[in-house]
Amino acid sequence: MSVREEFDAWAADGRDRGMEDRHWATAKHALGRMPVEPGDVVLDLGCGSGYAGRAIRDTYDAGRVYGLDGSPEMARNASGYTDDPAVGYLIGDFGALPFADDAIDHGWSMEAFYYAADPHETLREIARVLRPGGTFFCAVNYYEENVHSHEWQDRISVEMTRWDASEYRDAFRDAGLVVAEQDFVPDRDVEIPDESAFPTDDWDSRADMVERYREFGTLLTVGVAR
Amino acid sequence: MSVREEFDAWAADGRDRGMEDRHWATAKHALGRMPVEPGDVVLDLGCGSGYAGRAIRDTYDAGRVYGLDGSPEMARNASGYTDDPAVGYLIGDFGALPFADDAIDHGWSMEAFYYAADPHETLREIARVLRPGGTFFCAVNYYEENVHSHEWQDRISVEMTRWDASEYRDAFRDAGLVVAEQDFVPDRDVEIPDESAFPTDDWDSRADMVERYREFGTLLTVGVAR
Amino acid sequence: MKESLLDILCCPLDKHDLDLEDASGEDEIESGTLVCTECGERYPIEDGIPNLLPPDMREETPA
Amino acid sequence: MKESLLDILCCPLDKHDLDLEDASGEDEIESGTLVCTECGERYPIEDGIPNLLPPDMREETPA
Ligand SMILES: Nc1ncnc2c1ncn2[C@@H]1O[C@H](CSCC[C@H](N)C(=O)O)[C@@H](O)[C@H]1O
Ligand SMILES: Nc1ncnc2c1ncn2[C@@H]1O[C@H](CSCC[C@H](N)C(=O)O)[C@@H](O)[C@H]1O
Repeated sequence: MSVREEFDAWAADGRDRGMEDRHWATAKHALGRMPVEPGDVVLDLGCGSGYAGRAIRDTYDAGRVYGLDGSPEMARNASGYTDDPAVGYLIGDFGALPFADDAIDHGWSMEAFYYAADPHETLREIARVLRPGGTFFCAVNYYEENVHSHEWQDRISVEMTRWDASEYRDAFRDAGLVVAEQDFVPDRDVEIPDESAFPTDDWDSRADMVERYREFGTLLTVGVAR
Repeated sequence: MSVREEFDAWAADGRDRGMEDRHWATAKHALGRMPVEPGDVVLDLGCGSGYAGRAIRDTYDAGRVYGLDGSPEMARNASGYTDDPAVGYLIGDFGALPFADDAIDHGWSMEAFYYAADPHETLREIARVLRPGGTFFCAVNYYEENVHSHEWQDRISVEMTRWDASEYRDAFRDAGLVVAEQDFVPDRDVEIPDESAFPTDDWDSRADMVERYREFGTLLTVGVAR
Repeated sequence: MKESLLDILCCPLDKHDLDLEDASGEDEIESGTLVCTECGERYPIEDGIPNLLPPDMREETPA
Repeated sequence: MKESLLDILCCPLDKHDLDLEDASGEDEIESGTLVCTECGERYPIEDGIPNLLPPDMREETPA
Protein backbone atom coordinates (compact mmCIF):
# COMPACT_ATOMS: atom_id res chain seq x y z
CA MET A 1 0.00 0.00 0.00
CA SER A 2 1.17 3.52 -0.67
CA VAL A 3 1.76 6.25 1.91
CA ARG A 4 -1.29 7.96 0.50
CA GLU A 5 -3.62 5.03 0.86
CA GLU A 6 -2.36 4.08 4.31
CA PHE A 7 -2.52 7.57 5.79
CA ASP A 8 -5.67 8.68 3.97
CA ALA A 9 -7.34 5.87 5.88
CA TRP A 10 -5.81 7.08 9.16
CA ALA A 11 -7.01 10.62 8.50
CA ALA A 12 -10.49 9.43 7.58
CA ASP A 13 -11.01 7.58 10.87
CA GLY A 14 -9.58 10.34 13.10
CA ARG A 15 -6.17 8.86 13.81
CA ASP A 16 -4.59 12.21 12.90
CA ARG A 17 -5.95 13.70 16.13
CA GLY A 18 -5.10 10.58 18.14
CA MET A 19 -1.45 10.88 17.07
CA GLU A 20 -1.43 14.55 17.90
CA ASP A 21 -2.51 13.76 21.48
CA ARG A 22 0.10 11.05 21.94
CA HIS A 23 2.97 12.87 20.26
CA TRP A 24 2.45 16.20 21.97
CA ALA A 25 3.98 14.96 25.26
CA THR A 26 7.46 14.93 23.74
CA ALA A 27 6.92 17.12 20.67
CA LYS A 28 6.22 20.16 22.87
CA HIS A 29 9.67 19.90 24.47
CA ALA A 30 11.47 19.53 21.16
CA LEU A 31 9.43 22.33 19.56
CA GLY A 32 10.38 24.57 22.50
CA ARG A 33 14.04 24.24 21.60
CA MET A 34 13.75 25.52 18.03
CA PRO A 35 15.61 28.77 17.31
CA VAL A 36 12.74 30.23 15.28
CA GLU A 37 12.62 34.03 15.04
CA PRO A 38 9.61 36.19 14.15
CA GLY A 39 9.08 36.17 10.39
CA ASP A 40 10.83 32.87 9.74
CA VAL A 41 9.46 30.36 7.22
CA VAL A 42 9.08 26.92 8.81
CA LEU A 43 8.26 23.58 7.17
CA ASP A 44 6.64 20.61 8.96
CA LEU A 45 7.42 17.39 7.10
CA GLY A 46 4.68 14.76 7.43
CA CYS A 47 2.47 17.15 9.33
CA GLY A 48 -0.50 14.84 10.01
CA SER A 49 -3.10 16.94 11.82
CA GLY A 50 -0.72 19.89 11.50
CA TYR A 51 -0.54 20.72 15.21
CA ALA A 52 3.23 21.32 15.23
CA GLY A 53 3.08 24.02 12.60
CA ARG A 54 0.26 25.77 14.43
CA ALA A 55 2.23 25.64 17.69
CA ILE A 56 5.34 27.04 15.99
CA ARG A 57 3.34 29.87 14.53
CA ASP A 58 1.70 30.71 17.87
CA THR A 59 4.84 30.39 20.01
CA TYR A 60 7.41 32.08 17.81
CA ASP A 61 5.33 34.42 15.69
CA ALA A 62 6.80 32.63 12.67
CA GLY A 63 6.15 34.43 9.41
CA ARG A 64 4.76 31.48 7.48
CA VAL A 65 4.46 27.83 8.39
CA TYR A 66 3.82 25.08 5.85
CA GLY A 67 2.80 21.54 6.59
CA LEU A 68 3.61 19.01 3.88
CA ASP A 69 2.02 15.58 3.84
CA GLY A 70 1.84 12.76 1.31
CA SER A 71 -1.74 12.01 2.27
CA PRO A 72 -4.31 14.37 0.73
CA GLU A 73 -6.77 13.54 3.50
CA MET A 74 -4.23 14.48 6.19
CA ALA A 75 -3.53 17.81 4.47
CA ARG A 76 -7.24 18.45 4.13
CA ASN A 77 -7.93 17.70 7.80
CA ALA A 78 -4.97 19.86 8.90
CA SER A 79 -6.25 22.71 6.75
CA GLY A 80 -9.66 22.46 8.38
CA TYR A 81 -8.24 22.86 11.90
CA THR A 82 -7.03 26.44 11.46
CA ASP A 83 -7.95 29.66 9.73
CA ASP A 84 -4.61 31.37 10.37
CA PRO A 85 -3.68 32.79 6.94
CA ALA A 86 0.03 32.38 7.77
CA VAL A 87 -0.34 28.60 8.04
CA GLY A 88 -0.66 26.56 4.85
CA TYR A 89 -0.77 22.87 3.98
CA LEU A 90 0.26 21.10 0.83
CA ILE A 91 0.45 17.61 -0.56
CA GLY A 92 3.90 16.37 -1.46
CA ASP A 93 6.39 13.57 -0.99
CA PHE A 94 9.54 13.49 1.17
CA GLY A 95 11.53 12.23 -1.78
CA ALA A 96 10.84 15.23 -4.04
CA LEU A 97 10.32 18.40 -2.04
CA PRO A 98 8.53 21.11 -4.03
CA PHE A 99 10.58 23.96 -2.54
CA ALA A 100 13.27 26.16 -4.01
CA ASP A 101 16.86 25.95 -2.72
CA ASP A 102 17.41 27.83 0.58
CA ALA A 103 13.67 28.67 0.78
CA ILE A 104 13.08 27.43 4.35
CA ASP A 105 14.47 28.80 7.63
CA HIS A 106 13.73 25.77 9.80
CA GLY A 107 12.37 22.27 9.31
CA TRP A 108 10.49 20.03 11.72
CA SER A 109 9.34 16.43 11.50
CA MET A 110 7.66 14.25 14.15
CA GLU A 111 7.13 10.53 13.72
CA ALA A 112 7.21 10.78 9.96
CA PHE A 113 10.80 10.87 8.67
CA TYR A 114 11.30 7.10 8.72
CA TYR A 115 8.52 6.59 6.20
CA ALA A 116 10.66 8.20 3.50
CA ALA A 117 11.25 5.69 0.69
CA ASP A 118 14.89 6.81 0.53
CA PRO A 119 15.77 8.57 3.82
CA HIS A 120 19.23 9.60 2.59
CA GLU A 121 17.71 11.32 -0.43
CA THR A 122 15.16 13.01 1.84
CA LEU A 123 17.94 14.39 4.06
CA ARG A 124 19.70 15.73 0.98
CA GLU A 125 16.44 17.35 -0.11
CA ILE A 126 16.05 18.92 3.34
CA ALA A 127 19.64 20.21 3.24
CA ARG A 128 18.87 21.68 -0.16
CA VAL A 129 15.71 23.56 0.80
CA LEU A 130 17.09 24.92 4.11
CA ARG A 131 19.02 28.19 3.98
CA PRO A 132 22.57 27.98 5.33
CA GLY A 133 22.28 28.06 9.12
CA GLY A 134 18.72 26.73 9.06
CA THR A 135 17.93 23.83 11.36
CA PHE A 136 16.12 20.51 10.93
CA PHE A 137 14.52 19.07 14.07
CA CYS A 138 13.88 15.38 13.43
CA ALA A 139 11.89 13.57 16.12
CA VAL A 140 11.10 9.84 16.02
CA ASN A 141 9.68 7.27 18.42
CA TYR A 142 10.49 4.37 16.09
CA TYR A 143 14.24 3.72 16.33
CA GLU A 144 16.65 0.95 17.13
CA GLU A 145 17.28 1.66 20.82
CA ASN A 146 13.54 1.75 21.50
CA VAL A 147 12.99 -2.02 21.37
CA HIS A 148 9.35 -1.49 22.27
CA SER A 149 8.79 0.19 18.91
CA HIS A 150 10.20 -2.59 16.76
CA GLU A 151 6.89 -4.39 16.30
CA TRP A 152 5.20 -1.30 14.88
CA GLN A 153 6.36 -2.26 11.39
CA ASP A 154 4.08 -5.31 11.55
CA ARG A 155 1.04 -3.09 11.85
CA ILE A 156 1.65 -0.85 8.88
CA SER A 157 2.04 -1.51 5.18
CA VAL A 158 4.54 1.31 4.49
CA GLU A 159 8.17 0.32 4.91
CA MET A 160 9.89 2.01 7.88
CA THR A 161 13.58 2.84 8.38
CA ARG A 162 14.86 1.83 11.82
CA TRP A 163 18.13 3.62 12.57
CA ASP A 164 19.86 3.97 15.91
CA ALA A 165 21.06 7.32 17.24
CA SER A 166 24.48 7.05 15.66
CA GLU A 167 23.01 6.08 12.28
CA TYR A 168 20.90 9.23 12.42
CA ARG A 169 24.02 11.30 13.12
CA ASP A 170 25.96 9.65 10.32
CA ALA A 171 23.13 10.03 7.81
CA PHE A 172 22.68 13.71 8.67
CA ARG A 173 26.38 14.32 8.14
CA ASP A 174 26.42 12.34 4.87
CA ALA A 175 23.67 14.63 3.62
CA GLY A 176 25.70 17.71 4.50
CA LEU A 177 23.91 18.64 7.73
CA VAL A 178 25.95 19.44 10.85
CA VAL A 179 24.66 17.52 13.88
CA ALA A 180 24.13 20.13 16.59
CA GLU A 181 22.46 17.99 19.24
CA GLN A 182 20.89 14.64 19.85
CA ASP A 183 18.66 13.68 22.74
CA PHE A 184 16.21 11.14 24.04
CA VAL A 185 13.25 13.25 25.14
CA PRO A 186 11.19 11.43 27.78
CA ASP A 187 7.41 11.38 27.77
CA ARG A 188 6.56 12.40 31.36
CA ASP A 189 2.87 12.95 30.64
CA VAL A 190 1.61 9.50 29.76
CA GLU A 191 0.06 7.90 32.83
CA ILE A 192 1.73 4.70 33.91
CA PRO A 193 -0.58 2.63 36.11
CA ASP A 194 0.42 0.84 39.32
CA GLU A 195 2.24 -2.45 39.23
CA SER A 196 -1.03 -4.29 39.91
CA ALA A 197 -2.49 -3.22 36.55
CA PHE A 198 0.13 -5.20 34.60
CA PRO A 199 0.10 -7.04 32.29
CA THR A 200 -2.17 -4.68 30.35
CA ASP A 201 -3.40 -5.15 26.78
CA ASP A 202 -0.31 -3.34 25.51
CA TRP A 203 2.37 -3.93 28.14
CA ASP A 204 3.71 -7.11 29.68
CA SER A 205 5.35 -5.30 32.56
CA ARG A 206 5.44 -1.89 34.19
CA ALA A 207 9.21 -1.79 33.72
CA ASP A 208 8.77 -2.04 29.95
CA MET A 209 6.29 0.78 29.88
CA VAL A 210 8.54 2.97 32.04
CA GLU A 211 11.47 2.24 29.77
CA ARG A 212 9.48 3.01 26.61
CA TYR A 213 8.15 6.37 27.79
CA ARG A 214 10.30 7.74 30.60
CA GLU A 215 13.68 6.51 29.39
CA PHE A 216 13.69 6.10 25.62
CA GLY A 217 10.91 8.51 24.66
CA THR A 218 11.49 10.41 21.45
CA LEU A 219 14.86 10.45 19.69
CA LEU A 220 15.57 14.00 18.59
CA THR A 221 18.35 14.80 16.13
CA VAL A 222 19.02 18.43 15.22
CA GLY A 223 20.85 19.20 12.00
CA VAL A 224 22.11 22.53 10.70
CA ALA A 225 22.41 23.30 6.99
CA ARG A 226 25.72 24.68 5.81
CA MET B 1 38.64 41.62 42.96
CA SER B 2 39.83 39.62 40.00
CA VAL B 3 38.36 36.36 38.73
CA ARG B 4 41.49 34.70 40.02
CA GLU B 5 41.25 36.01 43.56
CA GLU B 6 37.51 35.42 43.84
CA PHE B 7 37.55 31.86 42.52
CA ASP B 8 40.84 30.84 44.08
CA ALA B 9 39.08 31.49 47.38
CA TRP B 10 36.11 29.37 46.27
CA ALA B 11 38.41 26.52 45.29
CA ALA B 12 40.32 26.74 48.55
CA ASP B 13 37.22 26.30 50.70
CA GLY B 14 35.69 23.49 48.64
CA ARG B 15 33.05 25.45 46.78
CA ASP B 16 34.23 23.84 43.53
CA ARG B 17 32.69 20.53 44.65
CA GLY B 18 29.61 22.25 46.03
CA MET B 19 28.93 23.81 42.64
CA GLU B 20 29.49 20.50 40.92
CA ASP B 21 26.76 18.93 43.07
CA ARG B 22 24.28 21.71 42.43
CA HIS B 23 24.99 22.13 38.73
CA TRP B 24 24.94 18.44 37.84
CA ALA B 25 21.12 18.26 38.01
CA THR B 26 20.78 20.25 34.80
CA ALA B 27 24.30 19.92 33.38
CA LYS B 28 23.85 16.16 32.92
CA HIS B 29 20.89 16.72 30.60
CA ALA B 30 22.67 19.34 28.52
CA LEU B 31 25.86 17.25 28.37
CA GLY B 32 23.78 14.30 27.16
CA ARG B 33 22.74 16.26 24.08
CA MET B 34 26.25 16.99 22.81
CA PRO B 35 27.12 15.45 19.43
CA VAL B 36 30.59 14.35 20.58
CA GLU B 37 32.14 11.45 18.66
CA PRO B 38 34.97 9.17 19.81
CA GLY B 39 38.29 10.93 19.37
CA ASP B 40 36.91 14.46 19.46
CA VAL B 41 38.74 17.28 21.28
CA VAL B 42 36.43 19.04 23.74
CA LEU B 43 37.01 22.23 25.73
CA ASP B 44 35.26 23.09 29.03
CA LEU B 45 35.33 26.85 29.59
CA GLY B 46 35.40 27.81 33.27
CA CYS B 47 35.66 24.19 34.32
CA GLY B 48 35.65 24.66 38.10
CA SER B 49 36.06 21.18 39.61
CA GLY B 50 36.26 19.83 36.06
CA TYR B 51 33.41 17.34 36.38
CA ALA B 52 31.88 18.14 32.97
CA GLY B 53 35.05 17.30 31.09
CA ARG B 54 35.41 14.03 32.94
CA ALA B 55 31.78 13.13 32.17
CA ILE B 56 32.25 13.98 28.48
CA ARG B 57 35.32 11.79 28.33
CA ASP B 58 33.60 8.86 30.04
CA THR B 59 30.30 9.09 28.13
CA TYR B 60 31.52 9.76 24.63
CA ASP B 61 35.01 8.32 24.61
CA ALA B 62 36.24 11.78 23.61
CA GLY B 63 39.83 11.81 22.46
CA ARG B 64 41.03 14.65 24.65
CA VAL B 65 39.17 16.96 26.99
CA TYR B 66 40.61 20.21 28.30
CA GLY B 67 39.26 22.28 31.15
CA LEU B 68 40.25 25.93 31.11
CA ASP B 69 39.84 28.11 34.17
CA GLY B 70 41.04 31.56 35.17
CA SER B 71 41.61 30.43 38.74
CA PRO B 72 44.85 28.50 39.28
CA GLU B 73 43.39 26.87 42.40
CA MET B 74 40.36 25.62 40.46
CA ALA B 75 42.59 24.13 37.77
CA ARG B 76 44.79 22.53 40.43
CA ASN B 77 41.81 21.00 42.24
CA ALA B 78 40.31 19.75 38.97
CA SER B 79 43.61 18.18 38.05
CA GLY B 80 43.73 16.37 41.36
CA TYR B 81 40.34 14.73 40.84
CA THR B 82 41.39 12.54 37.89
CA ASP B 83 44.34 10.59 36.59
CA ASP B 84 42.87 10.07 33.12
CA PRO B 85 45.75 11.03 30.80
CA ALA B 86 43.25 12.17 28.14
CA VAL B 87 41.92 14.87 30.46
CA GLY B 88 43.97 18.03 31.01
CA TYR B 89 43.47 21.34 32.77
CA LEU B 90 44.97 24.72 32.07
CA ILE B 91 44.85 28.24 33.37
CA GLY B 92 43.62 30.86 30.95
CA ASP B 93 41.14 33.66 30.45
CA PHE B 94 37.92 33.70 28.43
CA GLY B 95 39.03 36.88 26.72
CA ALA B 96 42.22 35.46 25.21
CA LEU B 97 41.89 31.75 24.48
CA PRO B 98 45.26 30.03 24.08
CA PHE B 99 44.10 27.70 21.30
CA ALA B 100 44.82 27.66 17.60
CA ASP B 101 42.08 28.38 15.06
CA ASP B 102 39.75 25.39 14.42
CA ALA B 103 41.56 23.35 17.13
CA ILE B 104 38.47 22.31 19.11
CA ASP B 105 35.62 20.01 18.03
CA HIS B 106 33.13 21.03 20.72
CA GLY B 107 32.95 23.57 23.53
CA TRP B 108 31.05 23.46 26.80
CA SER B 109 30.51 26.00 29.55
CA MET B 110 28.36 25.78 32.68
CA GLU B 111 27.66 28.75 34.94
CA ALA B 112 30.82 30.52 33.84
CA PHE B 113 30.29 32.33 30.53
CA TYR B 114 28.73 35.45 32.07
CA TYR B 115 31.92 36.19 34.02
CA ALA B 116 33.70 37.04 30.77
CA ALA B 117 34.89 40.66 30.91
CA ASP B 118 33.76 41.10 27.29
CA PRO B 119 31.25 38.34 26.46
CA HIS B 120 31.05 39.34 22.79
CA GLU B 121 34.81 39.01 22.41
CA THR B 122 34.67 35.65 24.20
CA LEU B 123 32.06 34.39 21.73
CA ARG B 124 34.26 35.50 18.85
CA GLU B 125 37.17 33.66 20.45
CA ILE B 126 35.05 30.52 20.80
CA ALA B 127 33.94 30.80 17.15
CA ARG B 128 37.60 31.10 16.20
CA VAL B 129 38.89 28.04 18.08
CA LEU B 130 35.99 25.76 17.02
CA ARG B 131 36.35 23.92 13.75
CA PRO B 132 33.56 24.59 11.24
CA GLY B 133 30.60 22.47 12.33
CA GLY B 134 31.81 22.34 15.94
CA THR B 135 29.28 23.18 18.64
CA PHE B 136 29.33 25.39 21.74
CA PHE B 137 26.97 24.39 24.54
CA CYS B 138 26.53 27.40 26.81
CA ALA B 139 24.58 26.75 30.02
CA VAL B 140 23.76 29.48 32.56
CA ASN B 141 21.55 29.78 35.63
CA TYR B 142 22.11 33.53 35.90
CA TYR B 143 20.01 35.19 33.20
CA GLU B 144 17.31 37.80 32.84
CA GLU B 145 14.22 35.56 32.84
CA ASN B 146 15.40 33.86 36.04
CA VAL B 147 14.43 36.68 38.38
CA HIS B 148 15.54 34.57 41.33
CA SER B 149 19.13 34.78 40.13
CA HIS B 150 19.32 38.57 39.88
CA GLU B 151 20.56 39.08 43.42
CA TRP B 152 23.56 36.81 42.87
CA GLN B 153 25.58 39.75 41.58
CA ASP B 154 25.45 41.28 45.08
CA ARG B 155 27.33 38.33 46.51
CA ILE B 156 30.27 38.29 44.12
CA SER B 157 32.92 40.84 43.26
CA VAL B 158 33.30 39.84 39.59
CA GLU B 159 30.97 41.66 37.21
CA MET B 160 28.35 39.39 35.64
CA THR B 161 26.53 39.75 32.30
CA ARG B 162 22.78 39.21 32.58
CA TRP B 163 21.29 38.54 29.14
CA ASP B 164 17.88 37.13 28.34
CA ALA B 165 17.37 34.23 25.95
CA SER B 166 17.04 36.43 22.89
CA GLU B 167 20.16 38.43 23.79
CA TYR B 168 22.08 35.15 23.93
CA ARG B 169 20.80 34.23 20.48
CA ASP B 170 21.66 37.64 19.06
CA ALA B 171 25.14 37.66 20.59
CA PHE B 172 25.89 34.15 19.28
CA ARG B 173 24.86 35.22 15.79
CA ASP B 174 26.85 38.45 15.98
CA ALA B 175 29.92 36.36 16.78
CA GLY B 176 29.34 34.16 13.72
CA LEU B 177 27.79 31.18 15.51
CA VAL B 178 24.57 29.65 14.16
CA VAL B 179 22.01 29.15 16.95
CA ALA B 180 20.89 25.54 16.69
CA GLU B 181 18.75 25.28 19.79
CA GLN B 182 17.82 27.07 22.96
CA ASP B 183 16.11 25.57 25.98
CA PHE B 184 15.27 26.07 29.62
CA VAL B 185 16.44 22.83 31.24
CA PRO B 186 14.58 22.22 34.50
CA ASP B 187 16.28 20.95 37.64
CA ARG B 188 14.07 18.03 38.66
CA ASP B 189 16.51 16.71 41.24
CA VAL B 190 16.63 19.43 43.86
CA GLU B 191 14.26 18.58 46.67
CA ILE B 192 11.52 21.12 47.21
CA PRO B 193 10.05 20.83 50.71
CA ASP B 194 6.34 20.93 51.56
CA GLU B 195 4.46 24.19 51.74
CA SER B 196 4.79 24.15 55.54
CA ALA B 197 8.57 24.55 55.38
CA PHE B 198 8.30 28.00 53.78
CA PRO B 199 9.60 30.63 54.19
CA THR B 200 13.04 28.99 54.40
CA ASP B 201 16.38 30.76 54.76
CA ASP B 202 16.64 31.03 51.00
CA TRP B 203 13.07 31.09 49.75
CA ASP B 204 10.11 33.25 50.63
CA SER B 205 7.60 30.92 49.04
CA ARG B 206 7.38 27.44 47.62
CA ALA B 207 6.07 28.89 44.36
CA ASP B 208 9.30 30.87 43.93
CA MET B 209 11.44 27.83 44.51
CA VAL B 210 9.38 25.77 42.05
CA GLU B 211 9.68 28.51 39.47
CA ARG B 212 13.44 28.86 39.95
CA TYR B 213 14.22 25.15 39.58
CA ARG B 214 11.40 23.35 37.80
CA GLU B 215 10.46 26.10 35.36
CA PHE B 216 13.41 28.35 34.66
CA GLY B 217 16.27 26.00 35.48
CA THR B 218 19.32 26.36 33.25
CA LEU B 219 19.25 28.39 30.05
CA LEU B 220 21.04 26.40 27.35
CA THR B 221 22.07 28.00 24.07
CA VAL B 222 23.75 25.82 21.45
CA GLY B 223 25.85 27.49 18.77
CA VAL B 224 27.48 25.96 15.71
CA ALA B 225 30.67 27.36 14.17
CA ARG B 226 30.58 28.03 10.45
CA MET C 1 -3.34 28.59 -0.48
CA LYS C 2 -1.96 32.12 -0.28
CA GLU C 3 -0.26 33.43 -3.38
CA SER C 4 2.90 34.08 -1.27
CA LEU C 5 3.51 30.33 -1.18
CA LEU C 6 4.37 30.57 -4.87
CA ASP C 7 7.57 32.47 -3.96
CA ILE C 8 9.15 29.32 -2.56
CA LEU C 9 7.36 26.51 -4.41
CA CYS C 10 8.98 24.73 -7.32
CA CYS C 11 8.45 21.68 -9.47
CA PRO C 12 9.20 18.62 -7.30
CA LEU C 13 10.78 16.89 -10.29
CA ASP C 14 13.23 19.40 -11.77
CA LYS C 15 13.00 22.22 -9.16
CA HIS C 16 12.11 24.85 -11.75
CA ASP C 17 9.61 27.66 -11.16
CA LEU C 18 5.88 27.14 -11.42
CA ASP C 19 3.33 29.31 -13.19
CA LEU C 20 -0.19 29.63 -11.81
CA GLU C 21 -3.01 29.04 -14.34
CA ASP C 22 -6.82 29.20 -14.12
CA ALA C 23 -6.73 30.47 -10.56
CA SER C 24 -10.00 31.13 -8.76
CA GLY C 25 -10.79 32.16 -5.20
CA GLU C 26 -11.02 35.42 -3.28
CA ASP C 27 -8.38 36.14 -0.57
CA GLU C 28 -6.77 32.81 -1.25
CA ILE C 29 -6.40 30.58 -4.28
CA GLU C 30 -9.07 27.88 -4.01
CA SER C 31 -8.44 26.09 -7.28
CA GLY C 32 -6.15 26.32 -10.25
CA THR C 33 -3.16 24.63 -11.80
CA LEU C 34 0.57 25.03 -11.19
CA VAL C 35 2.58 24.46 -14.34
CA CYS C 36 6.31 23.85 -14.44
CA THR C 37 8.03 26.49 -16.57
CA GLU C 38 10.59 23.91 -17.63
CA CYS C 39 9.03 20.45 -18.02
CA GLY C 40 5.39 21.58 -18.38
CA GLU C 41 4.18 19.13 -15.70
CA ARG C 42 0.82 20.25 -14.23
CA TYR C 43 -0.05 20.20 -10.52
CA PRO C 44 -3.65 20.78 -9.37
CA ILE C 45 -4.83 23.04 -6.55
CA GLU C 46 -8.08 21.69 -5.09
CA ASP C 47 -10.00 23.14 -2.13
CA GLY C 48 -7.10 25.51 -1.61
CA ILE C 49 -4.51 22.74 -1.23
CA PRO C 50 -1.83 22.34 -3.90
CA ASN C 51 -0.94 18.76 -4.76
CA LEU C 52 2.75 18.63 -5.59
CA LEU C 53 3.20 14.89 -5.46
CA PRO C 54 5.31 13.64 -8.34
CA PRO C 55 2.77 12.63 -11.02
CA ASP C 56 3.37 8.88 -10.60
CA MET C 57 2.39 9.12 -6.91
CA ARG C 58 -0.60 11.36 -7.58
CA GLU C 59 -2.73 9.01 -9.65
CA GLU C 60 -5.28 6.87 -7.89
CA THR C 61 -3.86 3.37 -7.56
CA PRO C 62 -6.14 0.49 -6.60
CA ALA C 63 -5.18 -0.99 -3.20
CA MET D 1 50.28 18.26 30.89
CA LYS D 2 50.71 15.86 28.00
CA GLU D 3 52.91 17.01 25.16
CA SER D 4 49.98 16.47 22.76
CA LEU D 5 48.35 19.60 24.20
CA LEU D 6 51.08 21.59 22.47
CA ASP D 7 49.53 20.72 19.07
CA ILE D 8 46.59 23.01 19.73
CA LEU D 9 47.97 25.57 22.18
CA CYS D 10 49.01 29.01 21.07
CA CYS D 11 49.98 32.34 22.56
CA PRO D 12 46.82 33.90 24.05
CA LEU D 13 47.97 37.34 22.90
CA ASP D 14 48.94 36.96 19.25
CA LYS D 15 47.85 33.32 18.60
CA HIS D 16 51.29 32.27 17.36
CA ASP D 17 52.90 28.90 18.12
CA LEU D 18 54.62 28.17 21.41
CA ASP D 19 57.99 26.51 21.99
CA LEU D 20 58.54 24.35 25.04
CA GLU D 21 61.70 25.14 27.06
CA ASP D 22 63.29 23.62 30.20
CA ALA D 23 60.73 20.82 30.31
CA SER D 24 60.96 18.27 33.10
CA GLY D 25 58.73 15.35 34.07
CA GLU D 26 58.40 11.71 33.05
CA ASP D 27 55.22 10.66 31.14
CA GLU D 28 53.90 14.17 31.38
CA ILE D 29 55.47 17.62 31.48
CA GLU D 30 55.52 18.69 35.13
CA SER D 31 57.32 21.98 34.75
CA GLY D 32 58.80 24.13 32.03
CA THR D 33 58.13 27.27 30.06
CA LEU D 34 56.09 27.90 26.94
CA VAL D 35 57.58 30.66 24.81
CA CYS D 36 55.78 32.47 22.01
CA THR D 37 57.68 32.08 18.76
CA GLU D 38 56.49 35.53 17.70
CA CYS D 39 56.34 37.91 20.68
CA GLY D 40 58.65 35.99 23.02
CA GLU D 41 56.16 36.10 25.91
CA ARG D 42 56.85 33.33 28.46
CA TYR D 43 54.16 31.15 30.10
CA PRO D 44 55.03 28.89 33.03
CA ILE D 45 54.04 25.25 33.50
CA GLU D 46 53.82 24.44 37.22
CA ASP D 47 52.75 21.14 38.78
CA GLY D 48 51.84 19.99 35.28
CA ILE D 49 49.42 22.85 34.68
CA PRO D 50 50.26 25.46 32.04
CA ASN D 51 49.36 29.01 32.94
CA LEU D 52 48.31 30.80 29.76
CA LEU D 53 46.74 33.83 31.34
CA PRO D 54 47.73 37.02 29.55
CA PRO D 55 50.73 38.33 31.52
CA ASP D 56 48.84 41.27 33.06
CA MET D 57 46.32 38.86 34.62
CA ARG D 58 48.98 36.42 35.77
CA GLU D 59 50.85 38.61 38.27
CA GLU D 60 49.80 38.52 41.89
CA THR D 61 47.75 41.61 42.54
CA PRO D 62 46.98 42.68 46.08
CA ALA D 63 43.27 42.43 46.88
N1 LIG E 1 6.92 9.82 1.93
C1 LIG E 1 6.12 10.67 2.57
N2 LIG E 1 5.96 11.94 2.10
C2 LIG E 1 5.14 12.81 2.74
N3 LIG E 1 4.45 12.50 3.86
C3 LIG E 1 4.58 11.26 4.36
C4 LIG E 1 5.41 10.30 3.75
N4 LIG E 1 5.34 9.16 4.46
C5 LIG E 1 4.50 9.40 5.49
N5 LIG E 1 4.04 10.66 5.43
C6 LIG E 1 3.10 11.30 6.36
O1 LIG E 1 3.72 11.36 7.63
C7 LIG E 1 2.73 11.35 8.65
C8 LIG E 1 3.21 10.38 9.72
S1 LIG E 1 2.16 10.34 11.14
C9 LIG E 1 2.78 11.74 12.10
C10 LIG E 1 1.95 12.94 11.95
C11 LIG E 1 2.35 14.15 12.82
N6 LIG E 1 3.67 14.65 12.50
C12 LIG E 1 2.29 13.81 14.29
O2 LIG E 1 3.25 14.00 15.02
O3 LIG E 1 1.24 13.32 14.75
C13 LIG E 1 1.43 10.92 8.00
O4 LIG E 1 0.53 12.01 7.99
C14 LIG E 1 1.85 10.49 6.61
O5 LIG E 1 0.87 10.75 5.62
N1 LIG F 1 37.26 35.29 32.65
C1 LIG F 1 37.39 34.01 33.02
N2 LIG F 1 38.27 33.21 32.40
C2 LIG F 1 38.40 31.91 32.78
N3 LIG F 1 37.69 31.34 33.76
C3 LIG F 1 36.81 32.11 34.43
C4 LIG F 1 36.62 33.46 34.08
N4 LIG F 1 35.64 33.96 34.89
C5 LIG F 1 35.26 32.97 35.72
N5 LIG F 1 35.95 31.84 35.43
C6 LIG F 1 35.82 30.54 36.09
O1 LIG F 1 34.51 30.05 35.86
C7 LIG F 1 34.12 29.22 36.93
C8 LIG F 1 32.71 29.58 37.28
S1 LIG F 1 31.99 28.52 38.50
C9 LIG F 1 31.39 27.15 37.51
C10 LIG F 1 32.32 25.97 37.53
C11 LIG F 1 31.83 24.73 36.80
N6 LIG F 1 31.69 24.94 35.37
C12 LIG F 1 30.54 24.21 37.38
O2 LIG F 1 29.57 24.00 36.65
O3 LIG F 1 30.48 24.00 38.60
C13 LIG F 1 35.10 29.43 38.08
O4 LIG F 1 35.87 28.29 38.26
C14 LIG F 1 35.92 30.63 37.61
O5 LIG F 1 37.25 30.59 38.04
